[in-house]
Amino acid sequence: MTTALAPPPPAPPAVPVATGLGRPASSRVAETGVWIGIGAISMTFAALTSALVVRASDAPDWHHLHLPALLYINTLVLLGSSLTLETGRRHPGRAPLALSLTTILGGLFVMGQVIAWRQLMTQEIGGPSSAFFYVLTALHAAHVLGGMSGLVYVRHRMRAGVVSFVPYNAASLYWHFMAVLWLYLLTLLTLRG
Amino acid sequence: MIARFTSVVALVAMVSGPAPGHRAAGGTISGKVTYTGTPPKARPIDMSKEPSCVAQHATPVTTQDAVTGAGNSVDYVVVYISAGDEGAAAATDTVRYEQKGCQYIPHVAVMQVHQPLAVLNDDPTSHNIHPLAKVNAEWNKSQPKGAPPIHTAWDQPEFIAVKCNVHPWMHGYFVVLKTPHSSITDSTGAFKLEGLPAGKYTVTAWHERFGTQSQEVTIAGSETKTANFVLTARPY
Amino acid sequence: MGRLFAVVVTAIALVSVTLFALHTWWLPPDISTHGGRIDSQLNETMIVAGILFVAAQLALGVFVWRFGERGGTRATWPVRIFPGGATPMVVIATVLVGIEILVLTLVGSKVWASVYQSPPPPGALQIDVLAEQFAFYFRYAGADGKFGVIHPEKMSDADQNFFGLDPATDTTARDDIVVATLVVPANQPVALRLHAKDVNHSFYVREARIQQDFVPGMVIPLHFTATTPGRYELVCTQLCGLGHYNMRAYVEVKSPAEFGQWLKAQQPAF
Amino acid sequence: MFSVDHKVIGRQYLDLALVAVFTGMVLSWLMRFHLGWPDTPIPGLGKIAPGGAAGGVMTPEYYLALMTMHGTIMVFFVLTTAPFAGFGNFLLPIQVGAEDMAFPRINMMSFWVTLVAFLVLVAAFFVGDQPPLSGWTAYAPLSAVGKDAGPGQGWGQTLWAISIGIFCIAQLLGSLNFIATTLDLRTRGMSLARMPMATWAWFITAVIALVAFAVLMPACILLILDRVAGTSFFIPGGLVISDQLQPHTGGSPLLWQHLFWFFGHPEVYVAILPGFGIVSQILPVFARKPLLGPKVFIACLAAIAFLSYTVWGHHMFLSGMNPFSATLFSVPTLVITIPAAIVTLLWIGTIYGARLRFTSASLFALGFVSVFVSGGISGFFLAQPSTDIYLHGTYFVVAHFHFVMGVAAMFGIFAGTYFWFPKMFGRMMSETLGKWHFWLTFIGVYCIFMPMHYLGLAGNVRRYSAFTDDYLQPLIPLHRFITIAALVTGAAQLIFLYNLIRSRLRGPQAPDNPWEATTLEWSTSSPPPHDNFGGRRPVVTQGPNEYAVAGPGGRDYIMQAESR
Repeated sequence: MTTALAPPPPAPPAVPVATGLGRPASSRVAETGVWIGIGAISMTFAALTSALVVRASDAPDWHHLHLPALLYINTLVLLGSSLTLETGRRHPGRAPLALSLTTILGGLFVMGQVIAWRQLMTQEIGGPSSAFFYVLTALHAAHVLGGMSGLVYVRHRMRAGVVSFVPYNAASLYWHFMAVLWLYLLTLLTLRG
Repeated sequence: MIARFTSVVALVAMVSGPAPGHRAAGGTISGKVTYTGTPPKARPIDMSKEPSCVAQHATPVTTQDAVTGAGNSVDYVVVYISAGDEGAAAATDTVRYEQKGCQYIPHVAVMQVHQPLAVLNDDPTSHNIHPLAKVNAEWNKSQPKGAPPIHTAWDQPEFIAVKCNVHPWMHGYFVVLKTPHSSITDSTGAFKLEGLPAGKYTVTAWHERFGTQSQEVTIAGSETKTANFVLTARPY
Repeated sequence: MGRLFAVVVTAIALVSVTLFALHTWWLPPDISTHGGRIDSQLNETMIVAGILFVAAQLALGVFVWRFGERGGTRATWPVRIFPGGATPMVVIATVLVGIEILVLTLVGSKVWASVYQSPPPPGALQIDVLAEQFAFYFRYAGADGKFGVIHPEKMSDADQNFFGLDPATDTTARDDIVVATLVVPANQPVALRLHAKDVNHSFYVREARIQQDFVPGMVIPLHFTATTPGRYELVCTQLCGLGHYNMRAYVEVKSPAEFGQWLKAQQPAF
Repeated sequence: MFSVDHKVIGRQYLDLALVAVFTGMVLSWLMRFHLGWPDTPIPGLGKIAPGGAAGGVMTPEYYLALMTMHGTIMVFFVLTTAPFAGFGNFLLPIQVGAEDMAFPRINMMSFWVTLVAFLVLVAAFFVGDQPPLSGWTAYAPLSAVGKDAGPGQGWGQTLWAISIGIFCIAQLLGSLNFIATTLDLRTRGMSLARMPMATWAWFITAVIALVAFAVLMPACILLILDRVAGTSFFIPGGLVISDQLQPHTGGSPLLWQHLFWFFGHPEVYVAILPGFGIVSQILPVFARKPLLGPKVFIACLAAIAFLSYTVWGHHMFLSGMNPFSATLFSVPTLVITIPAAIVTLLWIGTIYGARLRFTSASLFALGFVSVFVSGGISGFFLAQPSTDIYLHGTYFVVAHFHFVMGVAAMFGIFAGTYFWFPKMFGRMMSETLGKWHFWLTFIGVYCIFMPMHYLGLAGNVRRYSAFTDDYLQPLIPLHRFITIAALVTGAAQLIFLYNLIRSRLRGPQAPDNPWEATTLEWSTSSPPPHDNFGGRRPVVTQGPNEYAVAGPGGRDYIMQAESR
């Protein structure tokens, strides 16, 4: 098995890493970046939430959505991935393993979401509530994928021998936010979807 | 205006039928289209939003989607050969479709597949031509006053409703046929299909509101056969 | 250069304000009962805004004239700070603009409320307005005083069934009167219901000081009372497609007697 | 080309804006010409657009397409990219004493993504049937239902939505950098209180942009889905368009308007606040005295930023939303004039007692104050629902927003260009040409936009490709006057373009600090080295406003990085 082709290390918005001219990567700027990103992402989902509330009110065509049960399993997977990432942060020796595990769990989560979409497609065709379901979950999944590429990047840097937990912490912050965001979306879709 | 109107109808009849010089050959199917039932009232068209068009009409204009005459005759019925003349040659003359006084002249234009069509704007105002094609490609284009004609053609046979969005009362039809043998009924409901070689034909009469009817007619040599159609009219 | 700037700014301010003040281009005379309040609100705003505008431009011009270097030689006079620093600026702006806002809001919201937040007077003449690309149609209830139900699937320009009526089953629809000119009686309240058939449109009659969007999926009420008989233009002000510029209808205000005659002379839609 | 250097990226943004602004200007020329002389063919246009302008006379839909493209290009690709992304990128890191942006690679991505968005928008001109014509506000359902709604509602409109969605991503990345850089990468001594006014403006603008574009992006996604996936977010049921009953149900057209204007109004401040900062930085330099009330200025910026999120409904007074909310939206709209008025008075007060030097930069800064006042005042009429009843949808609105966010922002861009060009390219611009440019432009814009107020008062409706209504006939001469003014003023911009190109190639060598200014960018060489300060990060000991003081060497100013 060849491992020569390492994934290219993009600088995703998810986990920004300072690479300024000769500036040590240990500045707190990565974390600041993630906090700003969290602000913007929150705003995006707030806008979609208000759109959902407006669209759902007085709409004769709004049917309550029966969420696929798989979503709850996906939720557990995502929460579990947050836990593995946190373990790595507390025990630096296990950090590389934690990163890999978290990435895999993140991948499982996204796969689970895709399967849930397919289940929903067979259950219900069209309908505004399912349209919102697809938009919200797809946008969330895209952000999770961005976070995964960030995790891969942090893992890659560790392999390159850079001993710094700043990007790790920034990545964890983002990843935990993804979990919180998902819990929020699940609640929203259960109550109003 | 009336003179111009009839000349255009004649022109369309000419280009869609065989050229006058070849009149001698073949048989003829002629007849009359009438209706039973109650046709809708012809309603006056209120063009007040476009004063330049109001000025072109001395008497109020009425709708043309169901024009009937004495003896229950029906105007603007397209009678054509829907089967039996496959492989007939296509016409190359240009069909003219004019916008004048915020009306389409003629109300129904018959043309063959790939036959050149020219849409003209004679009005001192801007129109948009919007053929609501389903089989062919739909288009929607403005034609400002004084703009050059729009030259186009249709690829598939279809009855295409034409509207002008700027003047919603403007409404007409492009009838795109495979056959060169077609005729539009006049104000007496009469039609005539000429120059038909010997053979068995399906003759179809189509009206935008009263529907479609067909009958079989066999032509043996240069004879004239009669085919009358009775369409059913509903008031609404 | 400073003097030139001062002269140009002053000239611009004075010419602009003069053309406003002379009413060279101005609103047409108002023909509605509510329009007078809108006009006086507009006039008040115009006066205050005009004063603020001229004051600001003149202050800019005067200061640039007075404190600018001349003839390419560097100015050497001692620099002075505005007396009192930024505080007077904050106070002036807050107090002047604040009072202005307070007055405009108090008076203006009353004007707005009188037009848009009050129900139409009882007995107002009910008229349906339908906006479509690119025309307006108007519907009166006809002899039975009842409007036929609107069925979007029946809407067709080809049959001139602009409102989507179903005369075959709906007898109240048969006598509805549908016309392309809005005819209203003078000095009688008119209550409109705005329907959009396709996209957003807007109802704007400048003489009647009235403007309101049509929104697809919504039926928007609007009411006014016209006072002066005459013929006015109703135009669309919301971008609706290629024919937007040509989307209009006429509004005819007739005396109540003439209006009655006109209504009687109208043919029912079916 | 794919540089991560913020200075290169800033210049790339400015170059893009230059291409965009001349494109947008040519579009406005065509529109203005058509409005003045609707039946006269425009030479060559028939060749460029045989479909839209056969024989050189444009169709109504082509006019609307030009209008849509003009608005979209100007608002997004000029007024956002030039004063904010362009100047901000070049100058913000230098002004805070950083070597680069916080995330240089993200910064680079933000520019290239912007370029992609621009190319997608330009593609809408050529791909498919017709360019989009729903205006820069793209109101649904016209923009959402697709081809049935008429020309320009096919691929062109979809590309428009995609382009704007991409643009949002780019600006989110850019804003993230601006905020993080300002917060974390300030050099030693550069406290928030010592930050230059322009830096403050870019920082606050970035905060506004971050929230605003984060809302527009999902709105664009929903619009695209309505167009291509058959969803009904913005399209209600029972619509009959061109005799076709639409297969949608239950959507809300007002939802698009709410989302769009929640972005749209803050976007106005994204366009104008950098101008505030640029002018507040330039005026003291040429007045040779400190800005009056810098802390008040910053507080006003913050107040405007906050209020900008509470006023979007004033675009929708007549949209059919609840009339009670009109009053609610009217109040913050009027209140926002207080900080704007304070800022204006601070500028005028700064000129009081000054030793004003007249350069192209200072003239444009002074002109900015004048046009901003002119544009701001007319807001009083539109902020009140009662007067908006008459003026909404007329040329009065066109005059208002062109003055306040178009012309004023452009004056800020011009002032910034004349001011920072020596720093950017190490060469001086021609002052003679610059002054000609100023006078023609200053008088020109008043000739164009002041008469539009009169048109609006006479009830002249906007977005009309020709004036066929009876009551508009007497106004056509005024339209012709505006058209001539627009052609002349536009031609004056060619002087600017010539000056830019000529000076870039062979302008005289620029000294490090030609204007005797204090901020950090003037402490380094012109143009600055790759890491901005040649390996030594400056230590800041002064505020940005140290003018009219006894400086070292008999100078009347102290630079931020020197000691008293």
